[in-house]
Amino acid sequence: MSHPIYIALIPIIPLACFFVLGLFGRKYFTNSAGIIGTLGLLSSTLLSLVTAYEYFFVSGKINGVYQKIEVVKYTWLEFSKGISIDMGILIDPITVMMLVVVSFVSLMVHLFSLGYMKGETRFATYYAFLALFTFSMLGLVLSSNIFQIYLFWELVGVSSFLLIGFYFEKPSAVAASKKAFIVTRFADLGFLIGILILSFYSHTLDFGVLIERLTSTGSPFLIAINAASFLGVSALTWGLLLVFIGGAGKSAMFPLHIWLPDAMEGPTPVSALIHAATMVVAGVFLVARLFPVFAISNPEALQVVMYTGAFSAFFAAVIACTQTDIKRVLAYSTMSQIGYMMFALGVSKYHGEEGLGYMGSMFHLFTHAFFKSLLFLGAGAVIHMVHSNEMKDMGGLRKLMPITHLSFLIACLAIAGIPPFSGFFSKEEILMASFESNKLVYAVALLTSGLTAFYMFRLYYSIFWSKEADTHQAHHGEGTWTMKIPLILLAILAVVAGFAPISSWITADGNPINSSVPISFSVLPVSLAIAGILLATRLFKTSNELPQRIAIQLGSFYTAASRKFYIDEVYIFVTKKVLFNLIGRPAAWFDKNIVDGLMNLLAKLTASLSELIKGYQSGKVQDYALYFFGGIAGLIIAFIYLWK
Amino acid sequence: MNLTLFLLFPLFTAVAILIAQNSKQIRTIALGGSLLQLGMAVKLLLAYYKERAAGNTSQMLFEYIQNWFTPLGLQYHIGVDGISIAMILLTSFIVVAGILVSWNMETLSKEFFFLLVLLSLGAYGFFISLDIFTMFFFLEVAVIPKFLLIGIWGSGKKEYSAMKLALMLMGGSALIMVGIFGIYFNSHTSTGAHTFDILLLSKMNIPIEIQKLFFPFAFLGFGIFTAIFPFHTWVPDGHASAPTAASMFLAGISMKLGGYGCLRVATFLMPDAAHAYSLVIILLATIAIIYGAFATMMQTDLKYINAYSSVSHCGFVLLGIGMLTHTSITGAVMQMVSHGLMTALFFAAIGMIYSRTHTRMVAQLGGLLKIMPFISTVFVIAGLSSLGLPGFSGFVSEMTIFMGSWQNPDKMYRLATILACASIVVTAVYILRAAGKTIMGPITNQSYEKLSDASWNEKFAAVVLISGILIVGIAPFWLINLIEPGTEIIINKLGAVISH
Amino acid sequence: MSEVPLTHILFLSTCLFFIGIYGLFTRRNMITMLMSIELMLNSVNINFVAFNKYLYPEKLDGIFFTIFVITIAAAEAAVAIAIIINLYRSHHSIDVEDATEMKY
Amino acid sequence: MLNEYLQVLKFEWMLIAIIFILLFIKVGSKEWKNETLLYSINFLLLANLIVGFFYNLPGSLFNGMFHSNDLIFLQKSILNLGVYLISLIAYPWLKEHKHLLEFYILLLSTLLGMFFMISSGNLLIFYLGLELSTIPLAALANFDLEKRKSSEAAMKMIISSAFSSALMLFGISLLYGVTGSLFFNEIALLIHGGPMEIFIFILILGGFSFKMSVVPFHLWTADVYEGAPVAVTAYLSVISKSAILFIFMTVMFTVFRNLEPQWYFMIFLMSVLTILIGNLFAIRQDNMKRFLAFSSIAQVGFILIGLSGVSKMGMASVIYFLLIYLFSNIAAFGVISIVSASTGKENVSDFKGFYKTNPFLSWVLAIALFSLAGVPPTAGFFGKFFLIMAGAERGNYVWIIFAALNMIISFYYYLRVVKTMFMDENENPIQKILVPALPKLAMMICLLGIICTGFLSWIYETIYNLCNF
Repeated sequence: MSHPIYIALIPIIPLACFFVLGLFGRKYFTNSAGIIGTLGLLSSTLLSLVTAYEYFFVSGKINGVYQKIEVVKYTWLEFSKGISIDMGILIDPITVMMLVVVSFVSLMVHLFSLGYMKGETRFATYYAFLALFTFSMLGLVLSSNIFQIYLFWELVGVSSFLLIGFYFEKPSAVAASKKAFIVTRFADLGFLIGILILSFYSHTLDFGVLIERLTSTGSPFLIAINAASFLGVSALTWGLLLVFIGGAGKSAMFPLHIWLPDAMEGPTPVSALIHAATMVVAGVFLVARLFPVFAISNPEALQVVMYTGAFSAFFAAVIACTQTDIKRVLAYSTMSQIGYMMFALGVSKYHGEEGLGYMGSMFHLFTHAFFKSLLFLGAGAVIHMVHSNEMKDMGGLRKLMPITHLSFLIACLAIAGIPPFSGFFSKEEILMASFESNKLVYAVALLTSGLTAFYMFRLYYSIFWSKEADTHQAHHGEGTWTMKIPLILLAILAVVAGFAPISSWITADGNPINSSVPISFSVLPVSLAIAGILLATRLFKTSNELPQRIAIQLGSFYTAASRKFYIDEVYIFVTKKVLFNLIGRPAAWFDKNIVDGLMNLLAKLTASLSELIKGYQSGKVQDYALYFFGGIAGLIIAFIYLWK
Repeated sequence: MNLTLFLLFPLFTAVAILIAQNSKQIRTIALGGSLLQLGMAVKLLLAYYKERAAGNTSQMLFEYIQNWFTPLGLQYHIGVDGISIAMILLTSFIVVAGILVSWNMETLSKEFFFLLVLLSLGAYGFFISLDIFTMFFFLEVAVIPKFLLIGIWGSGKKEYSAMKLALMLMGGSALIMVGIFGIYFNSHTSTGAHTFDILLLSKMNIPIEIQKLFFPFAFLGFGIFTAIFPFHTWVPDGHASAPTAASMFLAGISMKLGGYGCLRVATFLMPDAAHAYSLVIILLATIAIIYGAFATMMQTDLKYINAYSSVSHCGFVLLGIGMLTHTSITGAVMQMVSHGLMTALFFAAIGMIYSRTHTRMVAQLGGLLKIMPFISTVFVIAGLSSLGLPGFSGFVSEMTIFMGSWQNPDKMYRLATILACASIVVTAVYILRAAGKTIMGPITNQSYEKLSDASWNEKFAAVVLISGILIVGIAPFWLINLIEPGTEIIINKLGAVISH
Repeated sequence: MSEVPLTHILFLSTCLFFIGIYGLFTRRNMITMLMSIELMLNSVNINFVAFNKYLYPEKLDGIFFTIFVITIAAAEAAVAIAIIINLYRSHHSIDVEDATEMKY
Repeated sequence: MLNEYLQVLKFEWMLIAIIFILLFIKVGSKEWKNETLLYSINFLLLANLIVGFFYNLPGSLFNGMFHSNDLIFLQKSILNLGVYLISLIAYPWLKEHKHLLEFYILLLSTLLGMFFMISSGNLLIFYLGLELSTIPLAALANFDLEKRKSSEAAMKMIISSAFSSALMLFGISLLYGVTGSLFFNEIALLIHGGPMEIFIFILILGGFSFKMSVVPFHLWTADVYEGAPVAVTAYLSVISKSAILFIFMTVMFTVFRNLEPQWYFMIFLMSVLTILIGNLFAIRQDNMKRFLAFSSIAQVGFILIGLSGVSKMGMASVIYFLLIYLFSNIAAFGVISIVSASTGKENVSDFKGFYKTNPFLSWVLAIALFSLAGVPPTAGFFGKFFLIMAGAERGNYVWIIFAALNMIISFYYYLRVVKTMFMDENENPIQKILVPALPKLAMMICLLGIICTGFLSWIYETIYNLCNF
């Protein structure tokens, strides 16, 4: 069952678009750039759909188990025997799912941007960047080699940098892009060292071989890597944790999440693509990719993943309740939802039914991609109309933009986990899995889902209800059809995606599992969600001063939450004060004064020495004769005393 | 093919420049000559592949030996292996670009281009020689042109910088001299005479205590050329004061002379001492990497930023050499190539900006991307490549070095590797800081708005260098296949460090 | 009458030599300095003659050398005095301390 | 028999002939124009130089007092070449000078003295040659009669050289007393390193060191170089120094062969001192000639290194270096003499912006200085490299490292002058100077020498093969 090469085209088409638009866009395709990009992406979306069909229904399954299939493999850079970066394509359930998600959402964003970014001076450049990002993200999910994934990892990072900083004249945008890049870069450092460790012991960089060598019981590599330890922790744990740090950085897990809210400086469609659906789940994808190693050989590391995810989920939800910038609210909700996926992986095991968490996580990743990007696009439409991100500038927009309103509502219901919307199903699986393995996490998850419902509807009401819309906004309409179509499509998906038989497709070990959740179980979370919704309705449906009063009641906690618990301040302190003032400045000073000063000092010493002895050349011929005589005497003395 | 042409062409070019009439002729001749050399270099590469394909497995190809100062056993002995070919290619790329960016040099253009060509002559000679004496000769040939280029056409406190650079480099070569005398007088050929011939020397074993005595001189001497801590201070001042082309040559070519020498002379001929001192080398290299990176963070002058980052990047070269594993040494050579290209590109971009805005202060620049998109893009590309972005050369070489370094299982070496890896974050910080302030952000100075974008020659130069960077970055395998046989011999001589 | 031993003569010549050196170091007058140099040369001559007579009487090397030394000393004195006269023209003094323009 | 006297003494005869021709012209009633005189004299010198290469008969005369062999012929030819070049660069200065003939007569007689000194096999001849090469030089130093500095320089020179030769003579007399012979080869056999002999040796070494201006016997050098006319300075720094070094090598390697360990030690001390002091003083000088004086002192220190490796290689490298040194130094002095003859300016600071007005002269001076500093591709690099190489053969690396580090200092002051010419701004630089034909010729020859001597290895090889060590 050889897979045809068209899979390779899926990333290559966007790359081609990037080069075309990037090199000639500004001159030749100033207006047609959008169309070109969209068409290009349309084709790769179709290709990926075909791939999915091929894989899931035709060729992927061998005697009931979905296989890892390596389509292409091409040695790109050989470090030493066996250790080489290969450019390869690895097809397995999660890859295929990611292919579909990435290409589809990206297509939607392309489409939406046609209207949203209309009239931008750097329209073509924008599409070039989008194409670049799509290429790198697709390459990332297709990677068959851990170093290859790192490579695309970096590319994704830089294209996100470029897109966040797209409005490069806005200092805040520049700062945000820098922050995003540097924080993720810092996390990538962990990833890199993790790769170094894993590759050193497993003598390979290829995913298949790596996983095989580090999971099969009694393989010499596994023994070696477990034997080696540093600070009492085995090398394997170190490796996996460091890799996870990389993932946490991209997926904005606490405490590496600070870049995500600021990243909203970028154009809203970009946020929808990168910071909701695709790049931010790369971390989850990475952990899922290495899941066998985590689950089989090193559950300790998996514990860390679980707790990090759970905490981030809750933490972000709390902050989200207090934010007033709608995109920031969405950003924190994204963080919280990714937290869900993470701890779902954390609670999961490898084999059979125990792999429910894994499956749930992937399921949630799938559904979340749709409704979250829908939310962002909706927010984009709103911002496009109101020209502001602040809730206070909004309200009562439901009449002005019915489609947006409806789709937004659907998305909110989905994320809140109300049946029969997609979010409900995936969330149920996750809750189920955590309930079975870890009650604490389960409790946190429940609480978080309640909070989620609350803040999402807080958002919903304060955009579309609360006060009456001021009429002066009426004149510009809801936006072009190119902006509406994606909303509608995504809304449909947000409804139906939940019925996709993910459980029979994407599981940890490839065997389909039965994932039916008893109604009795789902009562509690759903009712919590409804409670959250009702609370939000009470507070925000019509504008009243209750929220303020509650805020005052909560007092310092509320302010702390609204200030994002001062994490940013901590980072600012560390970078500005510690890095710059305590290391950078002294280093520069040391170099300027000590090291360089030493060199100059030598020169000065020589000069002053020559000043010192100039007196011997006194100009008196008698002194010369004297020194002459002294020289002879000196030679005699030196000879007597020094010569052995 | 005849390698002596690599000396004759620059020589003829120089003479032609001397007899040329007006500056137009001069620069045309210079460009023609440099392009010819570029062609030669490519031809050499192809010829090399042909030879290897034909199964010629000798260590050096296209050898030519001619006795010179027979009583002293000096020879004019030339030949190339993959490493030197890589270096020659690098040189020819940068020479072309350097001549292009200084196309509009009007003041004393004759002398300027003459010195540039002389400098390239020195570099070529250095890379093709297989006799330490001629190597040393060409190494020093390259010094005086630098001095004059900086001192006459430079900016800022140019005399000081030129003098400092010349003196420190001369100090380096003084140390080298002591070191190579040590090698020479402890070498005994079959006839009992002494020799400077690298190939002969590599066959005989110099007693280890002698090696331990003279390795520091040789390595430190060459190290000064490649900005080893704490003898790197000539780099910032020199690069900052130099005219654009000279900065490109300095950072792109002449800092590589040092690394090449460290590898070819010090490490290759005194392997035992290399083992004995490798920890010291690692220490110095790591300091240079980290501390150079942090020092860069605080710089306010674009050229200083790039100069300090060069210190940091050349630290990688020394790190790779000091790690003594096959991969790391290969990585070191790749890093030389890639750093040469990207730092030259960076200096070119800075020069273009400076020639328009007449300032290099980060604080005074801003929003250039709106005014001069091409130059800004070049700047960003240089920056991204120097912070090791995949697709550019920096990523490949640095990753190779990291991989190779990690193969050295000793704890200290691991620590050094991690610190070195950590520097890529700091690199990101200062690169983005520089780019964010100058390229992005609001336009600081209204007078900039009517500035022009790059002219054809500048575009040409940038394209040459960028293409080099991309070739290495996208298709590294050809480079690695080119280098590996050379490094293999070195590593065999070194004896295997524990690695798999 | 017993012969004067060589050592006496050597002693004399050495004294003469060092007196010459002393004079050269102490006297400021150039002519006097020349004279003290003559003293030194004379001590050398005494040496030569004495060695020749006492140790190697069979050859006359020492004597010859002495003659040459005397002539050369004369030449030297001639040139030196010429120079000093010329110096006097410009400096109006033959005090060696006054001719110290060039120093350091 | 007779033609032996002719051929073995050929160089001397040639000089004597020229001197007599000049004397006749002098006493003759006819008035000659300076130009014609100069051209004809330079032609004579050129002839002298060329003839020097032919019909050379090795042999020894006056039962060994005077001997000569191919190496000595080569050395004499080198000196001839130097004198020719110097007389070429002296042209602009002598053109106006009224005592032109005396200048040449004195100059050539000193050269004659040197010839005798070089090929002397006997202390008497050696002494005579030495004095003959010294006393007229003092007169030459005073040749700018009206200049205060000139006469002061001459005074210093004559007094201190008289003093030094007196000391040396004292040593020679004692040596005679100890060994009873004046012949080098006889003395060599009779010396075994007793304390008296060491004392004698030190006295003689002092005399030599004075001539070579080795620290601490160097103090006259700077003043005399500064005061004397440029041509004379060049002559002092190149010709007389080379001559004395030639004979010094012979004496060291033959007469005091048995004291070799002792004198190696002393040479080591003195060379270290010489390099250091020479460099330290040279840093501070502003007067060009004075600066070159100190730099030449430092050079001698390096020469001693080469000499100390008592070997064929060492001997060859010293002679080779002296040849290169001759070219470089004369080129430098040539530029200085032209400038001082036409503007009277001799200070480094006067040369600011010199390149703007006089590119050719600046390049000549720069290349000469590079060669002195030992920077490739100039020949100076090879010269210095081989010197240090010869020294390094002994394995005394303290000395080598010291020398190597001192080279940095010397680079500083050489480059300083280059910097002044090429980089410093100056509102009223030295005007454009028209270089006459003869000096230009001299400079061309020097440049040719500076560039080629290094690359043409056969030059070194011939010297090496001639060295009868």
